[in-house]
Formats: sequence, C-alpha cells, structure tokens
Amino acid sequence: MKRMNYLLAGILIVSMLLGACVTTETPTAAPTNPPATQAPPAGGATDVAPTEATAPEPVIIKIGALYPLTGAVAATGIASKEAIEFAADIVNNSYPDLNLPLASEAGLPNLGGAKIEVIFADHQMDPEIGASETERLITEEQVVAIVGAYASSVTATASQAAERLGIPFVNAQSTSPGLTERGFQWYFRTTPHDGIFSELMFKFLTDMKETKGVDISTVVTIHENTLFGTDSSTTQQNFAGQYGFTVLEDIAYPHETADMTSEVAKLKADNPDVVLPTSYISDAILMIRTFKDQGYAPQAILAQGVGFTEGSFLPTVGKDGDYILSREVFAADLAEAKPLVGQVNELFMEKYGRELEGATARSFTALLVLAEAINRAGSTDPEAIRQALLATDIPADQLIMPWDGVRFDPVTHQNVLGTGIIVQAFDGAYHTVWPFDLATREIVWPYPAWSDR
Amino acid sequence: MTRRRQYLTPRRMFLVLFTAALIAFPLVVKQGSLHRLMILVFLYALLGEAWNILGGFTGQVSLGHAVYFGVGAYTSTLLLVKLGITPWVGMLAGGLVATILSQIIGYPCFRLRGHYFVIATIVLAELVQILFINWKWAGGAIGISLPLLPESWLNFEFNSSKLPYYYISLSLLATVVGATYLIVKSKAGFYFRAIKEDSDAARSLGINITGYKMLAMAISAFFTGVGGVFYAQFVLYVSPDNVLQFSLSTLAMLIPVLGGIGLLWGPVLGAFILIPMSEFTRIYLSGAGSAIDLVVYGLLIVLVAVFEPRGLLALPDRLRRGGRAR
Amino acid sequence: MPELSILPQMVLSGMLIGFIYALVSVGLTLIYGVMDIVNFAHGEFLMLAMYVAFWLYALIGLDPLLSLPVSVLALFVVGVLTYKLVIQRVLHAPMSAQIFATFGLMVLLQNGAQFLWSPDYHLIQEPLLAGRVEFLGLYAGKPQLFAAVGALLTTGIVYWFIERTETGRALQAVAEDREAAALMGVNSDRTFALAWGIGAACVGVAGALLANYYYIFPTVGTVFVLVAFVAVALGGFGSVPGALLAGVIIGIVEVLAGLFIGPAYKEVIVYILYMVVVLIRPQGLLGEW
Amino acid sequence: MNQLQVSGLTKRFGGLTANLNIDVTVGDGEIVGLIGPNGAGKTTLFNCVAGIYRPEAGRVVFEGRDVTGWPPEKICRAGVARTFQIVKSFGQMTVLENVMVGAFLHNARSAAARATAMEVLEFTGLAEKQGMLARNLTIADKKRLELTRALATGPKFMMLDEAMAGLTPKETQEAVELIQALHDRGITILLVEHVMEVVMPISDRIVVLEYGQKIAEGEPAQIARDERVIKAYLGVEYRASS
Repeated sequence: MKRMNYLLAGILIVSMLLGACVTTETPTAAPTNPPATQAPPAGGATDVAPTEATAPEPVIIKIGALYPLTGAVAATGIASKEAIEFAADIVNNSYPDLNLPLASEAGLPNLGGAKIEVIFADHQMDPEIGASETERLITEEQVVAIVGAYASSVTATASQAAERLGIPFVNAQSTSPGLTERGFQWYFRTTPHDGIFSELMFKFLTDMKETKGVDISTVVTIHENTLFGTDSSTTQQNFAGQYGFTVLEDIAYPHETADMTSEVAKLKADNPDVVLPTSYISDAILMIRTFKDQGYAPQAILAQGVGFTEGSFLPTVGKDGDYILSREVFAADLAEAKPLVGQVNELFMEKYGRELEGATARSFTALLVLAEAINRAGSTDPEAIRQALLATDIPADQLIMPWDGVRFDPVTHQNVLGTGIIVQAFDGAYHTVWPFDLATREIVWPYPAWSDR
Repeated sequence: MTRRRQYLTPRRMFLVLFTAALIAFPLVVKQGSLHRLMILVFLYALLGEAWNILGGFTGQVSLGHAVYFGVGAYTSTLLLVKLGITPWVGMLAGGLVATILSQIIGYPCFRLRGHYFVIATIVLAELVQILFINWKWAGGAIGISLPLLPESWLNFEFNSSKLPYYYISLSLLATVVGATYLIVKSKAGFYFRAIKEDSDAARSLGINITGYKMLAMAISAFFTGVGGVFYAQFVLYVSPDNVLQFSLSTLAMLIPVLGGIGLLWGPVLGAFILIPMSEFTRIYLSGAGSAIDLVVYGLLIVLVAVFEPRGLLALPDRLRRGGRAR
Repeated sequence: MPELSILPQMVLSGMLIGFIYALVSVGLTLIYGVMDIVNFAHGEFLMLAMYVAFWLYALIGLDPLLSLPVSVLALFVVGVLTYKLVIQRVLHAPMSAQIFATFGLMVLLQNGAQFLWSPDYHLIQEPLLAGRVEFLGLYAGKPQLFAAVGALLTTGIVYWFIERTETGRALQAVAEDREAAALMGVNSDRTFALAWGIGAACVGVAGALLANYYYIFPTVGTVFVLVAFVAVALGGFGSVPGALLAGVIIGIVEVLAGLFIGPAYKEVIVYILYMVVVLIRPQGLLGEW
Repeated sequence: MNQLQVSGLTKRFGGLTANLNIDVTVGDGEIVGLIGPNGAGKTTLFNCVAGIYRPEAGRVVFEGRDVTGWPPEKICRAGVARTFQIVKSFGQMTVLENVMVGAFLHNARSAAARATAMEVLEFTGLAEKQGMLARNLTIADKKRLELTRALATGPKFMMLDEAMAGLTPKETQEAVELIQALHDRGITILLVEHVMEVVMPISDRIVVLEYGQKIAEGEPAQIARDERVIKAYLGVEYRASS
C-alpha cells in the first residue's frame, strides 16, 4: 500500500469532516421542518409564518411532530403532516362554529393566548433515525411535547427517547398493542390498538350472529409475518377464544411473497366461515387475486385494515375488491351520523384538496388532545402537561373520530374510549356498515361467490 | 525497508492530525444531530473495515455480513434482557457468537468459488433473518426493545448527551483500524493477499487457503458482531428488519469498494463520504417521497464504479499515473 | 393438514410460478455465462418491462399481450445501453467493483421509477387474458398458463440460439476464452453487448407476461430477483437449461413447503435445498466449473 | 539415496491417459531434466508430484515418505517447491512482498520473513527491484521472481516448469546460471523443459516422455544418442546444434 495514499486519504477525510460541520452548521433547520424543502402544496411554511408574524404575543409553544416524510410511506406521512398543520391552525385561530377543543378562541387561553408551532421531522421508517430525530427535537428545538410516529417500530424507539428525556409523547397512529405495555411514564396513545380493533372485529361478528342470525363459528387468521401481522394475529386468536370462535389455523406468510397458492390452498382446506387477513397492500392485492383465481369465497373476509384500506388498494384491484369487510378507524361518511365530521372534512378539503381518512383524522385528533392538555396544564412544564394528559376527558361529540371520547388509562396511558368501525367495499369505495347506528350502507353478507359477480 | 522510513513521518503527522480532529470535533461542533452523523460514520466505517478483511484483502466477497451484525446485536441484547449481563460483556460475547457462526457458515461456503460464494452468503443471511423472524423467544418479528436503564457506563446507556457513544464508537473504529493494520503487516495479512492474488500459487507456497479464509472470516465476523452490539446499545431496539436487513450487507461492501477495496483506509474514506452523502441527499433533496435523493445516491455509486472501479483512494494514484494502487 | 387430493393442483400451480422464476433467471444466467458478471439490477429490468407493459396499456390501451414485442425491444435496448454505459467500463475491475456498479444501477432504477411514476401500485384491470381454464379436475389461470408457455418458448429459443446459430457460438467462444475468440475474429465487445441485450430481452418477455396478472410497483423486482439468483446458482451459473430446471423446482418446492411445513418457511426450505445441492455439486445442477 | 521416487504413476483425464505407469527417481543433489514433445504428459506428471492432481495409480515417495495425493500446501511444507509454466506472481504485491509470502513458511514474524526474503532476493539478483509491483516486471523477471519466491520456502527439492520457455538467449543463460547456483546451494532440481539446448548441458540425468510414457532415461550424452528419442522428439536439429 502506498504511503501517498494515506496522506491523500487523510486530507480527503479531514476535508470531509470539516465539510460535514460547515455544510450543516448553516441550515440546521432543514431536517427540522421539511416544509421549507417540501413541495409548496404541503405549505407548512405558509401556514406557520403568518401566525408567527401576527403573534408578537407572549409565547410560541413548540410541539414536535415525527413522520415518514420520504420513502415508501411518504404519502401517508405528508398527509398526516397536513392534518397536524390543520389542527394547529384551528387551535391558533378562532373557529367559533366548530365544536372542537380550543376551536373557538385563538391560541391557548390559559397561556395568554399562546400559539403553538409544530416542528416536523422525517424518520424515513428507520427506528434509529426516529430516536435521534426525537432527541434533536427535544434537545435542540426545545419542543414541549411530541406527536408521532406512524410506524410502530419507529414509535417504539422514538417514544423511548422521549421517555428518557422526560417529554410527553402522544402517539396518533401506531397500533402495535405492546407499545402501551411498556410501563412508560411519558407515552400516551390516542388511537385504539390492534388488540382493541381485533376485539371490535369479534364484537362485530358476534353482533352479526345475534342480530342478523348468520351462522359463523370458525375463523382462520392469515397474516404477513413481520411486526404488524404477528401482533395482530396474536391478539385476534386471544379474542376468538373469548368470543367463542374456533381458530382453525393461523397462517403466517412472508411479506411480499411472489405467490400465494399454498396459503390459499390451506385456507380452502380449512374452509373457515370467516377469513381474518392482516396484510400490507402488496400482499393484500396478491391475496385477493389468488382468491379469485382459485374461486375461493368464504362467508366473509374481514381484514385488519392497513393493506386493505390503504388509498390505492381498491383502485388497484378494481371490482375484485368489492364486498371485502375491514375494520377502519375512520370513514368520511361518518358525516351522515356526525355533522362535525362533515364540517371539518370540508375545511380540510378546501385547504388541502383531499378528504380526511384514517391516518389524517387520527393525527388531527392527537394534536387537539395534546393542545387541550397543554392548555389545561396552563404551563409548558413537561410534568404539568403529563398530569394534564392523565386527566384528559374529551367527550365523543367534540371528536371527529367514531370514538366514545378520549380518556387515558392511568397505568398504560392507552385511550380507553377509542374504538373503530367496520366498513365494506362497494364499487371501489368503503362505506360504514357497522356499528349499525353509524352505518351508511346495508351490509352484504355472505361474501358473494366469484361466479355470480 | 528504507522507502518505508522516509515516508513514515508524513503519515504519522496525518494520523495524529486526523485523530486529533476527530477527538476535538464534538467539543467544537455542539449539534447532537452531527454527533449522531459522525457516530454512524464510525460505525459503518467499522463495518466496512471488517468486511474489507475478508472481501478486500482476502478477496472473498461476502454479501451476508448483516448476519454477524445482527447476531452480535441479538447476543448482547438477549444476555442483557434475559440474564441482566452488562452489554460490555455482551460486546465480547456478541463478537464471539458472530465468530462461531462465521465458521459454521464459512465451512460450506468456502467450498464454493466466485459468485457461487456470493450467492451462498446472501442465501444464508436471508435464512438466518427468516429464522429470527419466526423465533418467538428472541422477540420474533416484533424484535426487542432494550430496557431503559439509568444512564451509566456500566449499563452502556447514555441519554443526556451522545458524547459517550461518540467516543466509544470512535475508539472501536480506532481499535479495528489498528488491528487491521497489524494483521495486514503480519504473516496472516500476507497470506490473505496472496490467496486473493492467486490461490494456486498460494497453495504451492505452503498456505492452507481454506484455513486462512476461515481466519479472515472469523476476524471479519468478530468486528462486525461488535459493531452490531454497539448499534443495539445506541438504538436500544433490535428486530430482524433493522439489524438483519440485507441493506446492511450491501452497505458493508459498498463502503470499502467506494473508498478503496483492500486498502487500510479505504473503508474509512468510504464511510466518510457515503454516510454523509446519503444523509445530506435525504435532508436536502428528499421531497414528498419523490425518492430523488436515492436517485442521486444510486447515480453517484454508478459514476464512481464506472470512473474509478478501484475506489477513490486509487484516484491520487491514477494522477501519479502507472495505476499502482492495491 | 390439507388432504393429498389437491397435490397435483399444487404441483401445477408451483410449476406455473416456477416458469416465471425460470424466465427471469434465464437472462441473468445468460449474461453471467458469457461474461462472469452477476447483474444485481436484473430485478429492476423486470420492473421496467412491467411498467412498459402497464403504460402502453394505461396510455393507449394496448394489451400486454400485444405490447410484448415492444417490452422485449425496449429491454433489449436497456440491456445494450447498460453494457455500453456501465458494464463495459468495469469489465476488468474486481468482482466487488462490478457488483458495486450493478447495485448502484439497481438503486438508481428503483428510485427513478418511484420518482417518475410514484410508489403507487398498478394492476392491469381487463387484460385480454383473464379467467381460468379447467382440465381433468385441475385449473390454471389463463395468464399464468400463457406465461408458462411463453417462458418455455423463450428459454427454448435462447437455448437454440446459443447452441445452433453462428452468433450463439460466438457467444460461447467468448465465454470460453476472450483472447482465443478475438483471434478467431470474434468481436468480444459486440458479443457482450449482444449478451446483455438478449439477457435483458428475456426479462422483457417475463415482465410483459407477468404484467398480465401481477401488480406493478417500483420495487416489484425485489420480489423476484433473489429467487432468480438462487435459481441461477442452483441450476449452475451460465446454464440456460439449468436455470429453467431450477426455476421450476423452486416454484414447486415453495408451494409444497408452504402447504406442508407452513408458508412462513417456504423460502427457508428453498434456501436449504440450494445449500444442500451446491455442497454436493458446487457447480450447481447443470453447470460446469 | 533417492530423494524423490515416482513409481508406476498413472493419471487419466476421462478417456485419455496423460501418464501411464511412469517410474522416475531423482537422487539427492541431482539435476534431472524431464523432457518430451508438447502433450507428452510432462506437466501432468509434474502436477501429480506437486499435489495438484491425484494419480489413479502409482506412488510418489519423497524422502522415504509416501506423499501420494497430498495437497500442494502439504507437499510444499515437506520441502518440495515448484514454479508454474504460466507465471503466477502476485501482481498487486511488490517483489519483496511476493518473496516474503514464501519466506513466511518458516518465519512467523515479519522481520524474520523480510530478512529471509532479502537474502534470497540478493541471491537471485532481484534485490534492487524489490519495490516494484510484480505485475510490472518483464517475463524473465517474473519467472525469476517465482523461482525466488519458491526458494524462500526453504525447499530441499525444486521443480521448475519450463523455467526458460520464452526467454531470450541472454536471459536463458542467466536462468541456467541461476539454476546452477541453486544446485550449488545443495537443492535437488527437477527441470521440465522442451527446450533441449538448455537442459542437456546442466542435467545429470534426462527422463524422456512421449504420449504419457517414459521412453528413455539416462545421461544427456546417451539420451542424445538414443534412437527412439531422436526419432520421437529430437529430430535432426539437435544433432546439428551439438
């Protein structure tokens, strides 16, 4: 090896090193609030700027928001970001006609009308980045609380960082049940987790038995074998027992498999009344196609959301997606039973040109819950906010979610009033079919055979 | 030999300067995010350096190093979670377990040549990942979140500042680079390079090539495993798709190849370029999931491969014509 | 435990997907056989082919069946360009540098696709080929069946081309010994370009056939490429019949393993099978050192 | 006593028989030339002894030990060094490093290995080129380097495969002198060549192969007179030149 090379290596490396410092010294903000570098429509900057300008008032309260703004699930992340900015706008400005927490007054009354500023960070679905971005938000941006982080695996590490630094972490979307079993002091979860959803699914099935008199007793859980699928099927099997259903088999398959022949063959062999799939979109698509190819139609396909409810699922599979049932956290047609949903949805539509859906509605709600707690705390002291969150009790009629309200379990900090709905696909769109009092369409049962489509 | 002596001083100078710069860095630059960036650079430089021992010096291209990283991480984590053993012991254990596994993997793989070897390493890595996904006791697909312990050197957990992690990773890297330097200058190092150059000739000179390939694999796996343990303590979360992912295997190869394969400082240079590059392209170019950052990233890789396949350390050498790198 | 009566059906289904694996692998093994380079961007070639089929369908309503020649041609060009722009320059570089290059290409193409066409999933809604055929108690999706036939034909043609034609022999000569071939007046550069063209064209066929029934998205290549690597190594690097055989074997093994051991382990079984085979025959089923 | 004893050695490749029932003995301190037309099976025999091939039949005994079928590295450690017909130098390593690889066989520490390497480099006259990358050497120097490298393993017995093929007369002369010098170091030498001129003068004995079989063995003078050899291989031009 040449000595010269060492020398040049050295020079190069040192210059890299200095380069590293210099280049990021200046725009530290860049990673902080991607709005600056994001596409204009996202318009984080345009929203926040005026509030800062028109508010020489007492304080600006910084809240950190952690989402996947790039990469495979960026679309969801960006949408959530918009919903959070939207919620911040509702807090900071006065919307008297909305029956939402803090909507009527501008800012946080108990803190002298202080405005909240949301600082976004991108975690790219990487647990390591999630944790370090959380630390940066807390140590460098001095945020008083954090909302995030969509993916359960990232929430796991990010909430850990918040726990260590003693800052409240309000989790809007991660549904892995284990997250609230860690005995954390600073971690709060507004969304129901897969356990609650799984129970919901069996409540629904039981209700179908009792009110509609359908004859179902056996189920098969089929799930992709990463974190999400494994969690979901585990809880489903527990509840199946409790609600008197027999789980004939639990089929785990590798995520993004090229072929599902054997999986579906097993289903056919087991021949359950209800199939409970937990899948990401790619597998969901392949599963339905394989069902069709093999002409497989159980009494019902009842999915654990996600792959089956993701935006591009129904457009992709087209008519083949019809009559699939899925648990859902939110549906725009809730407006028919809950006018508030309609009002908020319209405002959101005209601002961002898209309807509210599961991810956005939950992000929106999480920020309101947090802001409401900060206001009640009347201070930005983390412990005070934590106490306020523990005392949170928001009634159902002040939420756009189909929940019975928001109240956190004193130990696990899971929202105990959260619940979901069951939707069914009709010509390329999902409609609420259960609980019956929120239903906008009459449920189609059993799942029609492929031959008579 | 004489040439060596006359070049010794500038090299020493640079080494001192470079080390000093790295030690001083976090004291000068106070940004946690940059500390983290440097920690990642050190960690991945370590991975590259470890890979380089097997892939660079001995010429056995492995695309399965994620296994050793992951097994290292899991070993220390399981020891901590199940038996409450401090990660410092876990670090040694992680390295050892990785080494043992490497011998089990190496034995069959070294009967294969060229691309058969590469594919075999990929396949075995995939296999191990799937096994961990389905291994409930080790957390299965959900993985393991490490318990939050009071911040201390014994617990190998620090939250008020990243400095301890910074200096631990830096000294780990320094140790590995130093060890590699000694190895390369030793009998084993000469044998590694001889095997890479021409295995028949090597055998004719009395070298037991399988034995020395296994040795290279063992050293490489040990360092990689140690890196995995550090990662587990740094992120406090291990799961099949963060510590066993294929991209770790590729990264371990890309870094030395970028910097200069089979050169002591290649991986260090590679990491100092690749990691910040991907971070900055992400921060400045990534808009709304357009993936333009990774487009640039991929493009840069192709360009380097096309214009200087021997790695960036070969550039100065190309300028001095004669192409005498490596 | 499913009863054995469905076994023939499972084997059939396994073969059908196996033929696709084979078709993807053939191009890979051909390129390897001629120039000892593994193309890590091979899966992305497949992805490109599928997008060609999709866009021709989405924009001018051309069915994948009819756009197949276009995909093949397009991919041939992609292959030649890849050789001219990238591979040619790393021909004499160490293996790791070659992997480095094709890996970079992989990242580039994957994310280029996401950048241009969004990460969304696409599926060709009403292809000419749809529905299923039934015969002696067995059934098969028409597109799958057609794909299998296409795979067989393509493999056959490639094999015939290599073994029987003048150019094919040139390919082999170059594969054997570049210098010697050069003396025989074979232009190895043109031959390499050709190998890449044909190799990519094979994936072009695969992509077009797959587009009939498989979903399309930027990283769809990764779903198939690892299997292809294994198939190529299992069949023997450079052996076209080997790739075909291995592809089909893997397809069948996957289905049966999924059925009897559990879908979560179907890949494990394939990998174990691979390791066992190469330990007994390090050169793969039909390969030679 | 015979240092190397090959008896009844037979090696087949599929159909064709490369060596058939060959007996060769090399006495301690001898220089033996193994000659024969191309394809006579010289290199095959050579590789059977060196451990590259495992013979179907026959034994290879070195210093009383049966080394038949031993792997090359073990043969080397037994004291048998070899060079390759097509040079296999470690192109990316310097001349010194090349030789050190050989020297490490009996030196665990780099310093010792370097010393040994320098000593043999001086001996073979490559010392001043020690810093060059092997791949930048001339053919003659590459062959010389390979020989030096083999010598660095401290062999008792050296097998040189076409050590002089493709060299200019001057280079050939230097090579011959080097071989003599090796011999003077007390190393037994087996030369495989088909360039007659160089083998005849320096060899104590000559073994002639044709079509995989030994057709003659003896002192150069009598080999030169052997009709079969002349007919089979030498032809007229050797007589002319002698």
